[in-house]
Amino acid sequence: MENVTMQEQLVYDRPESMASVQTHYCPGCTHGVAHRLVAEVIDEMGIKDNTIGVASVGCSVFAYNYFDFDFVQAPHGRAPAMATGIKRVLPQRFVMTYQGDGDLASIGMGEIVAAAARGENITVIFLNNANYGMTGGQMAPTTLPGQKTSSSPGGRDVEVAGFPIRTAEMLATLDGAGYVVRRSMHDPKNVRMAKKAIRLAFETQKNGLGFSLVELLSTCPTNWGMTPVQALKWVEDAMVPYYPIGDYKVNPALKELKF
Amino acid sequence: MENVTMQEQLVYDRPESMASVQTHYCPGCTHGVAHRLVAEVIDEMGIKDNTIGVASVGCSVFAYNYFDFDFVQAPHGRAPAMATGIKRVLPQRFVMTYQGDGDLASIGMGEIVAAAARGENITVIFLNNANYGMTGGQMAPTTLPGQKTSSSPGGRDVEVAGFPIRTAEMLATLDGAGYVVRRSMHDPKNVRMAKKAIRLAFETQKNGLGFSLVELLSTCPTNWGMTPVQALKWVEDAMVPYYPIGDYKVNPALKELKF
Amino acid sequence: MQKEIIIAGFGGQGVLFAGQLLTYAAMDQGLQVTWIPSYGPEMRGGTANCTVVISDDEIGSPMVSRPTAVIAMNLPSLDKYEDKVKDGGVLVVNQSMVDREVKRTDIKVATVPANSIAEELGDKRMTNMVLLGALLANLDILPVEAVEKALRDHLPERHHKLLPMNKEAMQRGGTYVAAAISA
Amino acid sequence: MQKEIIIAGFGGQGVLFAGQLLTYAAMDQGLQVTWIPSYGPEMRGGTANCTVVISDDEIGSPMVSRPTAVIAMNLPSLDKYEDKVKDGGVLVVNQSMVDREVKRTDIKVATVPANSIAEELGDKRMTNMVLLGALLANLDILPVEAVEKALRDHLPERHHKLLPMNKEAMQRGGTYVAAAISA
Amino acid sequence: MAKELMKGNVAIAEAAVRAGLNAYFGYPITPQTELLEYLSARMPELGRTFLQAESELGAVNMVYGAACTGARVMSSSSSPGTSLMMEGISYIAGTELPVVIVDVMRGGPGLGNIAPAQADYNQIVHGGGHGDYHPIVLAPANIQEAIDLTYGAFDLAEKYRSIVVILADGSLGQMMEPAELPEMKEAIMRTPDWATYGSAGRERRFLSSIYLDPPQQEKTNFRLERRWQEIKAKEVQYKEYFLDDAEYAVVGFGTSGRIALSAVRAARAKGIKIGLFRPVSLAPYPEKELYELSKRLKGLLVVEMNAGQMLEDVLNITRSQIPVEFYGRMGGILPMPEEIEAEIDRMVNESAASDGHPRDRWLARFGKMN
Amino acid sequence: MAKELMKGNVAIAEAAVRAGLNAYFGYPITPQTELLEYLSARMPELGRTFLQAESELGAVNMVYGAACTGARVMSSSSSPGTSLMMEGISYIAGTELPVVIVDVMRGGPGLGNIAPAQADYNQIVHGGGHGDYHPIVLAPANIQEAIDLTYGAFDLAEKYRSIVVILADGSLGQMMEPAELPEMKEAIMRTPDWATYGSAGRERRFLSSIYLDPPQQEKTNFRLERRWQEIKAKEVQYKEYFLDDAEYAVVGFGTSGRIALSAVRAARAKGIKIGLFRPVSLAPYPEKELYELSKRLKGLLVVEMNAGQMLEDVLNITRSQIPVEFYGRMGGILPMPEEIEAEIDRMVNESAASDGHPRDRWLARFGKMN
Amino acid sequence: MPPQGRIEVRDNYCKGCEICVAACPQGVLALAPERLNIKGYHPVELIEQGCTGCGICAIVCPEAALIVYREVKSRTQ
Amino acid sequence: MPPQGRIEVRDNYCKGCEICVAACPQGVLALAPERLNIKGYHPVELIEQGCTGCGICAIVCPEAALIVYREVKSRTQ
Ligand SMILES: Cc1ncc(C[n+]2csc(CCOP(=O)(O)OP(=O)(O)O)c2C)c(N)n1
Ligand SMILES: Cc1ncc(C[n+]2csc(CCOP(=O)(O)OP(=O)(O)O)c2C)c(N)n1
Ligand code: SF4
Ligand code: SF4
Ligand code: SF4
Ligand code: SF4
Repeated sequence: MENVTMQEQLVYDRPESMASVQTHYCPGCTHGVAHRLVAEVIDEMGIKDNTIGVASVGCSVFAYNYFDFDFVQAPHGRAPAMATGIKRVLPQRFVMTYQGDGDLASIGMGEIVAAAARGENITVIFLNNANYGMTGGQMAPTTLPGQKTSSSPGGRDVEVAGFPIRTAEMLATLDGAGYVVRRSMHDPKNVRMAKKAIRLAFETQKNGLGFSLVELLSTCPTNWGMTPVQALKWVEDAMVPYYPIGDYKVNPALKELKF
Repeated sequence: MENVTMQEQLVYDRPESMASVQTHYCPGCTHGVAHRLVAEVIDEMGIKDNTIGVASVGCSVFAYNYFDFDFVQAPHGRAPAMATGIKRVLPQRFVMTYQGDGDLASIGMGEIVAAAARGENITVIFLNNANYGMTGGQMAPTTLPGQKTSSSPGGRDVEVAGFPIRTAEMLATLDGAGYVVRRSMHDPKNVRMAKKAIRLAFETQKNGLGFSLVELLSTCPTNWGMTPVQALKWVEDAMVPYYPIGDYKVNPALKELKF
Repeated sequence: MQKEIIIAGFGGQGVLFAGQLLTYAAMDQGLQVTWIPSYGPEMRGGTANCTVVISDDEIGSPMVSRPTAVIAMNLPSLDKYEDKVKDGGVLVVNQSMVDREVKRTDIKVATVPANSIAEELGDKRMTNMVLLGALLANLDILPVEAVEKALRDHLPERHHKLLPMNKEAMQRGGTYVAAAISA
Repeated sequence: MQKEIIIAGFGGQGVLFAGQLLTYAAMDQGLQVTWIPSYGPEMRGGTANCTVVISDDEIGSPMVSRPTAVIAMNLPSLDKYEDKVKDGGVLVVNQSMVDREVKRTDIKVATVPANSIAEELGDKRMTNMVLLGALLANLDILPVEAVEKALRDHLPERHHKLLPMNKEAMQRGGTYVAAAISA
Repeated sequence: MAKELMKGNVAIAEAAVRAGLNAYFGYPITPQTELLEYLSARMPELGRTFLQAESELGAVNMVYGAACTGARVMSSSSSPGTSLMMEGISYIAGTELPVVIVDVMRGGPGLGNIAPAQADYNQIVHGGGHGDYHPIVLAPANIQEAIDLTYGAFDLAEKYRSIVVILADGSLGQMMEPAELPEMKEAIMRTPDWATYGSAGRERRFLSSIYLDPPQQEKTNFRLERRWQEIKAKEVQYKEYFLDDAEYAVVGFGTSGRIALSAVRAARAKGIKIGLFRPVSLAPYPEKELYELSKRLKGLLVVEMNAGQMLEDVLNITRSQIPVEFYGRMGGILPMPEEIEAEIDRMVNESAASDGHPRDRWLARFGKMN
Repeated sequence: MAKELMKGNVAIAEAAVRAGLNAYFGYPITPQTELLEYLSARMPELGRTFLQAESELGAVNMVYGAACTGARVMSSSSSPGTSLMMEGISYIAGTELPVVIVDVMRGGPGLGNIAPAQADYNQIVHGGGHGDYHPIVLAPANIQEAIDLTYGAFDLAEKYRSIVVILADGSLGQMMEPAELPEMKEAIMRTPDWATYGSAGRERRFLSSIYLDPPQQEKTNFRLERRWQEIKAKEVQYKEYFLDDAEYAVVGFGTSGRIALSAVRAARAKGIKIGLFRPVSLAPYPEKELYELSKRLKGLLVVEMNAGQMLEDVLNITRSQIPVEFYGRMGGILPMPEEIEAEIDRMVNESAASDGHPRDRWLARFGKMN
Repeated sequence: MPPQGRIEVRDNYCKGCEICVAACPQGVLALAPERLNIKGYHPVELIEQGCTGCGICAIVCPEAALIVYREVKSRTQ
Repeated sequence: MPPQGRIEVRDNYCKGCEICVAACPQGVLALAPERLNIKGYHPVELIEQGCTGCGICAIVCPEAALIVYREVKSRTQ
């Protein structure tokens, strides 16, 4: 005889790969979402003991506190170089950098392009929040035209400060790039898509398919002067049109993968 | 009554903007061709007194000796930053950088991307000779797969050293780029096309249409271990297929220009 | 004459502004003055504080380990600074955010329910002014009028409508005069 | 005992190799030795030279301003080094590339039509060996056999067929023995 | 002119503007960022050039380029960013260009923290870049001095075709003090006979730091050394406090110097005959003045916010002829007046410094606890 | 083992390989390039890591990353490239990692030239990066020493979790001398208790140089200073020549030291009682030894290929108790033995050094001509 | 009948950013008006019946502060 | 009849690279076998009749060492 009872099932819990500490991020900052997604993917792939993260300089400088696996912390912009050093001597490990847009697309442009061109088998989680969060909201290479920041008080004037860089599109032109996509974290659907992309990025690395990067549109409610919920809306309304969500380079072998 | 006599007409002479000194380049090195073309364009536009060149570090480090206009010399890779400094305080002057592929696409990648993204109104003459000439022929970011150099003695192994960077294509993804093309100098037709491109690059600057760059496929007979004529052939046979000649970004306004 | 005042609390409690106000007032009185914050957006979260030094001579250190007076706007600030106040100095405590007694007996202590008073006045943001008023009443350094003038001179025009409320807040705080020290 | 030899000429004349050969030979004889070139591909064009110091004691400076002996393979090298040869030293001049007389009289001078001899031998590349032979004949430092042995030991196998010609080149050069100095 | 209450970073920025700053290039870094932020509004408002560079490498080379034209230029940063400028600084020195750079020092090494420190002394004063070169280094101790030194720095730089570094620390950058601002000058664009601004009406010129021929390079090196001799003879700046009858003195620069002043006053109040010697130009260092002073003292206490970098220079200058003691705080900690006072007491009361190095004694006293 | 004739750059590279070098990251620059070129063939042949970085910034940070894992790592460069490593070096020092860096110095400042020089002494020895830190600095004077020092550098680095710099100059990199190579070791990958190589079977770890809380940073600074004290006590290296009965001595390091040896021999041959003191470890400097030596001498001559950078340290150490003279060549010029001999003669024959600084006297003698 | 669910809030992680509040399709979340966590934030809480255990709040939460449960049929023999 | 042309070679600029030799459509250029310039290179020279003054040699020359002339009809009244 069959017995049907209602049983409570766990739908979601904090991933193991996140350390049991509070973050220092501002309330509602989607750095936290990105952290969580990375941790979930690492849990699912079971590679926590096998992963080395490289934190960069920016609000995520303390990322090493929040993940429960080995971490190092790189000089501003140089995370891809440090990651390269690690990956070259430990090719069997998973190596990830976690970088902001000032870090990656301004001071660290040389290193990220070189790593991508080399097809360096690392995974880059790239948070694009359209400003320099940690130092108080200055203009980043990703700041939108007209966007006011503490170093573009009149709004970014493209005649003077130039145009925002679409990093994913640019890096996708490099032959060494195995997986380069842009995702956003402004609503549940996009968060889910972001997680899948992070998974694919790590799968790219696992399968030795070259450089992988997920650009994540992120918020900075504090420096944007918005509530967290307003900030998510601004991502959707202002950032997504300029930074289209999409796959810019996907190694065909990835499409065959089962996991 | 009409009198028909034969009169000798000057078809070609050394451009005025070239200084009357011998270059230190190896025999047959197309650095010399690029110099000549730049000088011709500057003569034709009549902007010699109005131009400031920025030499880089590489075989062309002494470019300042060969051009008859003001010049400065930049640290390795930083010519675009120096050019930016000059252009910002003297916006009415023409500012040109002259850079090799090691200089521009390796150590100087950060600066060139930033300058292009800013739409910096400068002209970049970018010599791609698939190696580091001055230091004795090491691998450059542009070295072709399998190509032997003094630092890739077994031939460039893309698994280890990664893939060559197609710089023009990459920079063309940036909104600040007004004119980004690739040309070659391996035969008369291509030299002529190269010159036109250099002219258009300076016209881009003249008309304030943003960043302009001409990538020029160039030879390094010395380090390639070829005669100058063999080297030209190698450009045609090996380099052009990997680095297609073409226009990667042309501001539409340029098409309207009459000169 | 040299007096050093530390104002400490959570970020957002108006700690830095209260210190600047004091600084302006002292400067306008022709005194030497320095103001120095615990700084940096790189230091997200946690507490904020600033040190104001007022003197009639060239000021040496802009920071001190033993201040003449402290305004502690919350418990962590009280914990941190209670022991540091100079003997015979002044400690102003925001009773609304502190649930313990002050232990020191060798200093003047003014315990002010500043949040409650500010809320009574109708604007939570007045908390710092209430405490500043209490400080001025207990430390012989500047007349309240000097601070009021500084407010007028340095508060952006668009906030001038708040001047009366600020003034009242200081007055209310000024009623919390501590008894002279026993010891 | 310490001898310093500078070999100088155009790039491509085998200047550096001749110096290395001397170095190997001295080393194999158990002597102390240093070889130092004027270096760097960043120095395109112009002249090349190297300095070899041979000694039976720890060598101090690997470069000298007044060498014991100089091989000048072309005119600029003669111009540069003639005056520097130590009193009583040796100067070997490649007559084929030099159209002037040597002025010094206080040194031993061997003037060798080295290019011509090499061409006679059938290989222009032998010029440096001819001059090296002349040096050895005029400077009491190493037996010719030591250099021949060094050639055998350090010339890549695939060039060993050239050994006899090298030997002959040195011998031919060795016939240019300068008279003892008058002064 | 009335005094204004100004934050150090802003005061330096505005002083540069008033000195005729034509162009500023910089990159954000705490605790210097307000300088950049202020200029991001102020320079465009005056029709002058402000550009946030892609990095400190970019910034220093933009300044390098702009300086070639004869324009008055400046950049600023803090310790890690300053390290990134070292190659560029060496090039600028080798090209003999006038450039002003502000370094608002923070705790290090590495990423360290953003609190005030003075541990870039060696890097800035003794050449953190390759090759022999000598920037002029000025260390303000208060906002007025920061303004005055910045204002004068450009003339100094241009007079000697030299780099001038304003070496401040995070607390000076962040603190507010009333100060007077100097007169406003138009943006300055000079046409000295070496500058490259387009060759109309004259022979073309070039500017570079390459001298492939060693004798040419040595000639340049000697020229730089001779110029430095001249600068040493003419441009020394320092401040003295209570030194007339002093038997002891504290030596400190910038913020640690001004903090020491409090300690010196306290010690004086106790009857100790002590004064303060505060070098303002760290390069050229007031060597003669300190040496002469040392000859009439019984002891010196060097106070720094580092592990004793200037200390070595003081020892060298005073030639071990009098006892020297050292007190340093590191890692972003300001020394408190009371701590310095305690060190003064020790120096005065304990018998003359025993053998060994003052740093060793300091470490023996404080290094163990940590 | 038989001696081989080897170029300095190659000898250093092979010595590192034999010391168990696991990974090399570098960027071409004359006069160091052969080191990189040699390893580009040698390392892959042994199945080890060679990577040409995108720049010196890339190289130093690759080395930084690789060192975090416990691997034996090295980078190399020459002066301008070394300047670009300053930020990374400060980070590596702040993270307390063992890393070996080779600097084959050339003429500067700026682009300068590629000829041999010693003008990075201050940059390397006194901290060209920001913050307080102390690399161990070893200066070989011949190929055998270059091999031995490089071979030992890794153990030293690992023992103290410290940077070790092999400070050579262009002529040492380019010259050939016979030398013996040490025993070959396998590529070394350690798992010390601080390394981050994946956390399997243990608690996770992190490595960083950030200490946002000043007291934590100060604690680290004190730890670094204490370690440095230990290194100073234990790791001093120097060479003495003819000093037993000497009345005078020359002090020189690396190539200028070995050149001075020729001059000292020549002077001895004339009957002058002179010797040579050649520091091999520039940091820690043989302070005690030089001081003790100086006490029994009538005069010292410092010879360098720069404008007197080590000179200041020598003056500081000898405490102006004996006359010191200086002779320097710059810009890529090697001092010739005869020139040094002439300076020795002057020191011995002319009356003791007059007042003023040895550098001033040197400039007075030579600076004018140039 | 929609599935039944519930959430647990790890109070000390929550920063009261209200992103989950805005995202909850059932509108059953709000910040606890009185309660403060150790960081001084009002943590979120379930204010009404109706949680379906869809997990959307957890998906958007930047602090991984939420645990989500859902009732499912379980068959035993 | 093809146009008549001629070239002048600035000997001291020429490095004897032979690029012009290879490029000349008429095949009328070659290095001077005996002559050396001050840099030690054999400079190029016209070895035959037939130069049309097309200028192609000048277009490819890396040293700007060539001057090219062509005869044209000139009409005067
Ligand atoms: C060499 C150097 N330059 C500048 C800084 C200062 N700095 C710290 S974080 C930061 C910007 C970070 O912005 P971003 O990468 O966009 O990350 P976010 O904080 O926005 O997440 C800067 C400029 C530094 N630490 N080091
Ligand atoms: C910071 C720095 N690193 C390295 C060098 C050495 N260096 C000089 S030229 C050069 C490469 C130049 O190659 P490329 O830019 O391709 O120009 P080419 O010589 O091929 O024309 C290098 C690495 C240097 N001068 N400075
Ligand atoms: S400053 Fe911006 S990016 Fe940084 S934690 Fe706060 S919200 Fe996030
Ligand atoms: S080395 Fe190559 S790039 Fe340099 S001048 Fe010679 S041929 Fe040209
Ligand atoms: S999203 Fe997370 S941090 Fe924000 S209110 Fe909800 S539970 Fe709290
Ligand atoms: S192309 Fe120019 S350099 Fe080459 S051979 Fe002809 S004329 Fe001479």
